[in-house]
Amino acid sequence: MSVSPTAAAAPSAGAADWRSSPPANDYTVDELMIVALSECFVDGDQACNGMASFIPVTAFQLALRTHAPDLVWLAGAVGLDPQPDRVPASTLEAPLWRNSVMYVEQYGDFWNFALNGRWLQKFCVGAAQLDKFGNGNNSVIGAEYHKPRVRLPGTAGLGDMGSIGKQLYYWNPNHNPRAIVDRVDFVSCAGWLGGGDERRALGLAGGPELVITNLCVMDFEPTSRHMRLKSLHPGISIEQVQAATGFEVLVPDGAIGLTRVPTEHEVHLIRHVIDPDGMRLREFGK
Amino acid sequence: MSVSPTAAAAPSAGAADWRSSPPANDYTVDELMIVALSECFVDGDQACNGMASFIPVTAFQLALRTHAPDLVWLAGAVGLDPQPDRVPASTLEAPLWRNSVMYVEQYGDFWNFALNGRWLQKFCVGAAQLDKFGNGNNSVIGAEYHKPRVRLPGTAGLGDMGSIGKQLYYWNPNHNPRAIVDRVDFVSCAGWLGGGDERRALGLAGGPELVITNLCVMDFEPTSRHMRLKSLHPGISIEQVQAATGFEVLVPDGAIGLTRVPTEHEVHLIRHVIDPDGMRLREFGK
Amino acid sequence: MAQVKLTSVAEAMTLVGDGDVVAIQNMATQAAPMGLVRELIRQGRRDLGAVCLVGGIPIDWLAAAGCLNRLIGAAVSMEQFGLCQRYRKAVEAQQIRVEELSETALNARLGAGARNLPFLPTRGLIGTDLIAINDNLVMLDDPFGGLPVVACRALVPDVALIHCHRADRYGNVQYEPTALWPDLGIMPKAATRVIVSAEEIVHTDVLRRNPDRTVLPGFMVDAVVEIPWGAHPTSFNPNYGYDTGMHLAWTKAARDDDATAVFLERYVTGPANQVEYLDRVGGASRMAALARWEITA
Amino acid sequence: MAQVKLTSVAEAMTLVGDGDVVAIQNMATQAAPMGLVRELIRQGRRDLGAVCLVGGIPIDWLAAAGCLNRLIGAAVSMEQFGLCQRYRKAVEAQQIRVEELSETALNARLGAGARNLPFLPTRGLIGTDLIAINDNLVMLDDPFGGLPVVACRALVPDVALIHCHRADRYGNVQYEPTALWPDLGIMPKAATRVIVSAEEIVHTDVLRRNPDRTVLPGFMVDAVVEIPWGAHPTSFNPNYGYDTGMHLAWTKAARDDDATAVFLERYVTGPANQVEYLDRVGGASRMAALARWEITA
Repeated sequence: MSVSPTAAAAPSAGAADWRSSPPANDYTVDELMIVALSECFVDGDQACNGMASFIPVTAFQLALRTHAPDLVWLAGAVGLDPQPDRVPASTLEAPLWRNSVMYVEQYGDFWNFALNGRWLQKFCVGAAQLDKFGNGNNSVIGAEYHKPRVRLPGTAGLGDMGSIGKQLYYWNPNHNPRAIVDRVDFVSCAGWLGGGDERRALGLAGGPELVITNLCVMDFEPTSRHMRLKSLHPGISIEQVQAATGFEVLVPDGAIGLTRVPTEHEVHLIRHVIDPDGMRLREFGK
Repeated sequence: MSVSPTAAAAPSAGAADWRSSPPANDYTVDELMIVALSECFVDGDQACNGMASFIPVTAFQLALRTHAPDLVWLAGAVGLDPQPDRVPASTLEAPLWRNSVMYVEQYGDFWNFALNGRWLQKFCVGAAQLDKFGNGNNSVIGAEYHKPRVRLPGTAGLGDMGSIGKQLYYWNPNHNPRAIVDRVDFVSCAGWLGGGDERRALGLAGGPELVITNLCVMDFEPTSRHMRLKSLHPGISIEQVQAATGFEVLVPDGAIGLTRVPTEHEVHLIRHVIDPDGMRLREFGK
Repeated sequence: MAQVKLTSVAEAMTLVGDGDVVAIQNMATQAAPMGLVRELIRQGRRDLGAVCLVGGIPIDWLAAAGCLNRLIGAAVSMEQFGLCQRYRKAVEAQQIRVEELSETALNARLGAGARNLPFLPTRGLIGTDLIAINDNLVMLDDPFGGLPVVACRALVPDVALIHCHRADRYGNVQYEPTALWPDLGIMPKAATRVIVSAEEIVHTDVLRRNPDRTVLPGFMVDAVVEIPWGAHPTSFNPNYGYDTGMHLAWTKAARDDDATAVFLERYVTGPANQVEYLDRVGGASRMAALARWEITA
Repeated sequence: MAQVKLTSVAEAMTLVGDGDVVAIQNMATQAAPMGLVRELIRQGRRDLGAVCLVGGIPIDWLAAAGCLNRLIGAAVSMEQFGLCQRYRKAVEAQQIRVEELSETALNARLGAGARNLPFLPTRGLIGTDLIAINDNLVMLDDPFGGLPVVACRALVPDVALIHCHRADRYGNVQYEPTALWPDLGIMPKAATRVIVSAEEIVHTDVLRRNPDRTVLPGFMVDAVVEIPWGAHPTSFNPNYGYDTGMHLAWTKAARDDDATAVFLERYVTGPANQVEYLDRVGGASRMAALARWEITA
């Protein structure tokens, strides 16, 4: 038997630092969003990312290096537990899969894992349109599907992930009323559908959990399944969120918390270890 | 480009010999059966074998070395176009797959090929019981399935191959009235079912073509789909066939032909090149 | 993904309970997880259901030891070594009930189980007598107006038992380039729990050299055990061939109740561990001969 | 199996007819059979239906050249290089009609086509608006009383276009150990005809050294063509990365009709063969840089 005694310790290197690190003074909103998303992933979760998913990819790697060393990351639904040099220019190309433990074949294997309710519990969704019940749209803008005003890329894996029991985490770096809308023009990712029990009545487990934007974090009120403010990013007001949203966001009674500020250690990891080329800023049009 | 100019010529080495070789004087019945089965396979066919299939495996290799150099052999449903040293002790173990061009994975790939009507046109069936309409039984002997008098190995791939449009070639080295029966106790391989149009009415293409035994070759009368004598092995009489069969075999009008005798070249290939260890004799209890 | 799954065979096999449905990798004389199966027998597990594509000697030993009361599979045979006689007798005595499926139907049942679908269809089996006697198969019209199919109900085994060439302590499983039988392709993905024995436990970095050879991710595996020669007396290509002498000794012993009991005590329940087992079946020199594929007559 | 399938790209692409449904291997910026696609455009094929999981630049070039009138797929995107603008405009102008499927639904349609089944089920898409608008999808009750499924009608493309690392003259196709996208796993098995381009044509004996790497048997392949750098400007792992400059040049040209026409003439219809194409896109020095994965910004 040739197991190295250091193998188990390796993934949690630096674990001591992250708990005691003070809040950063110079964090930016991309880092705040990444930290907020990272907190959603805990030891034992399995997570994968799709195309152009710089914020989720950075968040997975941050979680692996801090509170969730036993998170299982299936990079681009292809490379298991890879060791990329840094976040590359594509989140669905070979540089991300460096030193993978396994290559997962899509037709034969990936969907075996994904469709099985026990594996790949959480999925991060980037949708062109997202509505108050957490339904996503990457298909078409306009009233008639076959006469679209705007043809979007297409549902890809979202049309599956929304329906097969996953917990959905939406992220959007550009919170605006055309992106976060009252009703999507077309449902290409099933959220809470018409709200209330409608999703469960169809036998669908899972569903939208959180929405993380450049302004705030939102969840869904458990009875109506209506989008609800959970925390404001520092410096953002309820009014700013409301003005940027295409419907009236629910606001819980009492004080609204602030989204946790990244620590110095987290900022260091994101900027200098995980994504030194700043690929995450591409999501902000930079 | 690195294609050798000799590549295309290699499979047909010896092609000149087999056409001009005279009938052998000292052939045995195993060789006669192998030659008869070999003639069923022509260039462009794809064929595979299952367990304990020494006669089919030898027949495929004989066809490849004589009249059908472009036959595609998927050995044991695993190894494509292998180059075994000789017929090994198992027709479903690694020595058969020596120098394969491809390993076919069973769950993901083999049944993609087999279920698709365009590939793997012909399948050789060894069945414990075979009836007058070409139905096969490898499940149970006895009237009640769950209280069997004899538990046979099970349907394995026959339960598929009989139903998915293949042409079925039965072989049986021990023609006797308990093996070739009026009605099988249990249909685990679909033949012509109750005869006539019954198979086609279920939408099943393909079906039983030939039965090659140690006494004769039989086909199925095109209207009734009843088993019919096609040729007698040299030295065998109609009466001997009838006595060894559990129902009245149809006999066509006119003279019954003789099964073609192996040539000296064919006997040489079988005995000294393809199966020098005589593994084919295991099917005759030797 | 540092959750350690490496354990002892005795500990691993406590993941199997009496009455469980146990999917067992095997093809006639190939690739059975024999070290795991022997431990099942040693621990005296009862009323098991076995799932196999084509089961061989592991099914016969489990039947001989009285561990099985049902089987779901396409065939049971040791190919050149004939039918499994103890299994056959137990079925004929109605001690084991058989759900007999074609290969596509078994794949469909397991495939539906893996993918959390209620069923998958096949066009195999149509016209045979195997559909009417099986509550897990039903004819279903094509909603698009084509030919009907056989709907095969999802099967989720409680446990899958797999043998592999190498694994790491986290349960990532690798195979050498070789024929992959359906058991490996779908059984562990359908089962609720997965137990793996490996010829060798290696550092994860060894697996990273050939990520295309990893066939199961650690997150699907519940326990991994190091058992060298763990498929003996079945073959494990390319490492070693099947043991002809051992198969013949078994088929001879299986004819007689007393000889069967002696055989099982000597080779299955008697040896305290894999080292003792290997000593009793011929030790290092015999294993070396198997590695040269010399014992194949 | 000596039937020779090796031919020229011009001859191979005559296997595609006007109006055919053509399945094209591709994933955003990866592994598209670009040499074959450019020849389709050069030959002026019309009214094609494209099938892709996630189509990128080949779909945009086909749309720009007016070859497509329908698309069946899960997405069309060049990932970091954005949406395919010519495709998008053609859809918005109702020149291309889209059948949009989730990944499991596309796999189910192709899987049913490969296996000669009338349909395969999925539990994806339930609750979305994509079912009601698609005649090839229908809700179906589970005959065993469980949850309903989405039945996905079999899809049999007329032709599949595949690029691979190596092949022999008989059409046996090998891939290097790398990520395998679903297109390769199922598209060529579902299609009536299969055309393969290979980085290199080798002697069959080269394939026999690694039979586990052979992904398509020669009997499934109708034509094979040698096209080195045949996936350029998409990536072909591990041989070379995608060409960032070429993708950016295209996204810039695609904004304007005239610039699009100039681009297509220069890079697609103009070059008489692969050597001329490679010269125009930068020649040997640029290919060497792509082989080092240096152009990935």
